[in-house]
Amino acid sequence: MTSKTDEFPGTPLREADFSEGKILYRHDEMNGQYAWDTGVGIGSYLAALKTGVILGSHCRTCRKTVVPPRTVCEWCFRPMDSYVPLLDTGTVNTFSLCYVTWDVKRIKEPEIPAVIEIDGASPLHGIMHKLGEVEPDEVQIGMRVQAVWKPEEDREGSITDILYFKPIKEG
Amino acid sequence: MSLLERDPNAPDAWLGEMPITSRYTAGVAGERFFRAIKDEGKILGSPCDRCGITYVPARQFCERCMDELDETVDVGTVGEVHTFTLLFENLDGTQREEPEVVAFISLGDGGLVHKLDEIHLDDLEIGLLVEAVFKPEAERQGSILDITYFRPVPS
Amino acid sequence: MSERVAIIGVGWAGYRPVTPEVSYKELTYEAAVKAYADAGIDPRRDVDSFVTVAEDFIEGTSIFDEYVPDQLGAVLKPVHTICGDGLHGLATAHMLIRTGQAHLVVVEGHSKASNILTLPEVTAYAQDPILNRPLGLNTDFIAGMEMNRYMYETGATPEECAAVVVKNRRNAMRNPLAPYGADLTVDEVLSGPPLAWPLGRHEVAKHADGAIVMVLASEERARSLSDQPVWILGVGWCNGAPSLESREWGDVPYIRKAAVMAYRQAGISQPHLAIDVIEVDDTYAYKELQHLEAINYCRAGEAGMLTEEGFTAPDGELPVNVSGGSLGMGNLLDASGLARALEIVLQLRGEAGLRQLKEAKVGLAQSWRGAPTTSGAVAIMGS
Amino acid sequence: MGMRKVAVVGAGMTKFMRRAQETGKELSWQATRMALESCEMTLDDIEAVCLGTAPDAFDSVHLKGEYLSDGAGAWGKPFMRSYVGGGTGVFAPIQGWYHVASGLFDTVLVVCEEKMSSYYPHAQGAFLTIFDHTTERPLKPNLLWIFALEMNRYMQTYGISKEDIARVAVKNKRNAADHPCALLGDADITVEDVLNSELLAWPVNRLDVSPVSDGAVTIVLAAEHVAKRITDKPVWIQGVGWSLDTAYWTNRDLAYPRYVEYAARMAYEMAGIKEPRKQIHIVEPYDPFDYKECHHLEGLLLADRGQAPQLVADGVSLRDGDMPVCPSGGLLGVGNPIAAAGLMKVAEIFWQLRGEAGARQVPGQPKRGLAQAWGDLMQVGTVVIMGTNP
Repeated sequence: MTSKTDEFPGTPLREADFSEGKILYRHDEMNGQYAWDTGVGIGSYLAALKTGVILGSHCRTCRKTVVPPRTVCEWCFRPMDSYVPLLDTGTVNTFSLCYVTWDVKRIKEPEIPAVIEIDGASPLHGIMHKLGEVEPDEVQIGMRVQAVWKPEEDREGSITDILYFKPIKEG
Repeated sequence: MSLLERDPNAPDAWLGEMPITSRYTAGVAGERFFRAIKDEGKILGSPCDRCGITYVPARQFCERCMDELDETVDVGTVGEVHTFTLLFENLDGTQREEPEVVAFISLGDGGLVHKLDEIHLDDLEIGLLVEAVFKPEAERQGSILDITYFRPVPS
Repeated sequence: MSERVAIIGVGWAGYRPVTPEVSYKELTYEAAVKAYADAGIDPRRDVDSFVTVAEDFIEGTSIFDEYVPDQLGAVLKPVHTICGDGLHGLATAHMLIRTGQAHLVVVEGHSKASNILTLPEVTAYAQDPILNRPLGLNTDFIAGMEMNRYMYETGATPEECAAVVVKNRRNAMRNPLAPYGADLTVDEVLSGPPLAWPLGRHEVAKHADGAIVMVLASEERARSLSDQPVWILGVGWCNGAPSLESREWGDVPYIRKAAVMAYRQAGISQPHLAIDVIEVDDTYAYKELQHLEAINYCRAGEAGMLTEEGFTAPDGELPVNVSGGSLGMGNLLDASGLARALEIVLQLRGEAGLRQLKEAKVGLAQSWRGAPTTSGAVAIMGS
Repeated sequence: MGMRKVAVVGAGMTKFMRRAQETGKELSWQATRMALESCEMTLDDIEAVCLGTAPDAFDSVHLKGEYLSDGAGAWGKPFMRSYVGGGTGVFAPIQGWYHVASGLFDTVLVVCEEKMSSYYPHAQGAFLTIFDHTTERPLKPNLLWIFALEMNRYMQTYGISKEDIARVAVKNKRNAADHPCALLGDADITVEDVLNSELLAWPVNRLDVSPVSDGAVTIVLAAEHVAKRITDKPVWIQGVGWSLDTAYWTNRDLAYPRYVEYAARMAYEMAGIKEPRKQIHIVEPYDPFDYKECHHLEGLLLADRGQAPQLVADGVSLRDGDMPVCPSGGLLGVGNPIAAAGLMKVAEIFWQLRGEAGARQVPGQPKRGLAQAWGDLMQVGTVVIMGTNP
């Protein structure tokens, strides 16, 4: 069918068609504000972060410790048995050096997002966070890192109570 | 359902937003429709010959048979109030003291949703003839707001 | 191919104006656990497919689909979202089972309406961005204009619409699931503040939080798992014109077509004789009347009169919204259709407690996706 | 018993554009009208409509399925929108399949649309809100992060180089030079061009990524007894599969897309396929990023783990190779209006199996093809297998 068709529909525009007023358009913006109930698992996670603890939960059936904590194990669908305070150290599972903002504007010093497997959780169980106090070209998968916390009085029960993870200096 | 308990210090809610910022083209048919309002003070419709319907506002396709509608017709600027409401509520849900009068004004086989003004509420009824009041030509931007409102046709 | 499909398990959590002690995941989990226990199944082992009804801007999350599987026991299973009402979800499960490729399918819908701080502004973003949104109108204007035209065309009165509120909120007092039970009079409803005249503020269902999960099964599986399967006899759904400019303002032809589709499957030609209990959408009071007429419960313009005469009351000839409807139970957003269907299931199983009807063998549930949509569905169920 | 057989009988699509003048409704209508004309059907012949479209944020309309419904041909018809994030474009035909296979409908339109340019200033903004609102969004993650994190993990696990992966982008953009709807076709692009393009989020460079686009695609499905009246070359849906992994994406290994494997196994079983590498002749895996094509070929069991990049190097996945991969030009070349891009892959298999793909036609009269999409937080796989035999 495509072999029989010469002209496909669609009218591509240039950005200049907007700026030069060649076409009609309008802007709008949604006021979408939310207050998501934190509930049992995530509410407790946030409360623990405020005290400088990364909280996980344990499923006895699957013998797994996961983070963030949830009330049900997604694998066996049994209720989780207990909370487990985890360490604030871990291992870089993967990372990126990001040189652009979300709207693709360039930044000089890269942000370094990473998945960090948290010590005390089951293997491959981590959280997303950022790395700091490290040269971009020194970051490696498998690197050992530790959380850098906000001062206690500034913490508000948020994942940003951890500023970033920094490398653990060996020896 | 849970064996785990909620930390008594847990925050109730996490606050956040959906930052939706948008830019919409008027579209192929919208371009024709709004240019006619802007440049000529005309309201255009699109007849579908197959279905015997004249859509207002002008559109690119017939929703009933999917035929392309490339002709437009001027349907005038006077229509009939098909239905209306007195809206006592603002966009954010708060109560208004004085209502906005909003109507669907029949034009061709379609029509426009717009506000009514220069009207006594006692005169307001379904079937009332109203006419479009346009902004001065120099201020029009090719928008539905180039029509300021509809008002009763002077008798 | 399995011709017949049954609901063999139901579970719910809520419904309350607020549910601050649980997250949406935990709320859904509670409903899911109850539904699986009711059906006697293990979701990890037994369920072939999962369907959720949800919308991104309601959740405050883009691609909300991501967050569905864990609390349903659906990880690494076929899961998909329908951006529709709960009855669309039910219809989807029905189709999946009829293909013969799935035998047990779970449908989930939930509302955390209390978590949306700016719901009217989010809803306004469903209006046409070029033609309608620039006017800056609260979306309830559409309901006001519909109600006005509906009354003009059918002769229905404001008192008849208010009688729906009185009935449904009174019904809700006999329903422990319903948060908005009240003993009101028609005068009290009509003397409330105006919203979008002729629509008054007391004629609009308030929102509620809640979650509903249902387990559907093929005939073979239903017979082996359940003592009292509730069979889906017919299901229909339909859309009308989405544009405000080309729709009908006084009528809901899409509900009419959805009902015709469902009746055809169920082999029902005279609904008022064949059906014992009805739950229709009553997001706005006039909608109950309009919807009853569209499903051919009665002729156009008669539903209000029948309501005033008690025909639709729990002790009337054909009870409507015995549960309290959305006016009594709360508007659960896209889970509302599942709430209507849940009441039918409970009535057909004889588990509706104080509000149990005597002869409930066939029931009908109907939904509408709310303003500004022209989207609705009908499901007919039998014991 | 015996399942009802379902065929694709028509297809149509718009150009894929960086920014289209058409509204989303108009794009949907254009693709739909073209699909109906391609099989000489009218809207009256259609019994139900299925719509696929990704986040409402893109078109910037709440309940956008309802908004788009008239353009999709749903006036007065049973209509539903299905949604599995980026996997939607290959899920919508699955939705169409179960509509017909259920016996409720004989003819169904499947329409996929995306108008990403409506999210302004940049469509990537829509992705800010895909992360968990409480535990992740406060870190202000952008979309590139999650791809870069996955790509890095994939490369590290199997010792794959950026050059290995860049060849995929080159292949697809070259293939796209033959696609009349393509946004980024380039017959002369080289591996060096990809490697030297702007570094966005290591290891992702600009030319590793598919472009934000506007567009729509429609296909027409029919039950067996109807399909044979409509066309003498129906293309049959032989198998479908889909699977959704946990939302806790940082609690699993990103090196391998097991959800794609689960979806593929479901589809292979339904299609009676025991040896996919021999029995699948053309593949259109989802390629929003070049490494994703490799990732998905492995999940589809069409390459050993970590070995997919070798398929390009060896020429196997070129258009004239033993197993052409993305002969359309894929998302990297044709463009990525999310849901429409997925359905474009299904349309491509349809055209290829009918021998109607023009300059893109793969040699040797292929008999069976597979289209796959991926979505969510590295989480969902959707698979459709189509063939010239029922």
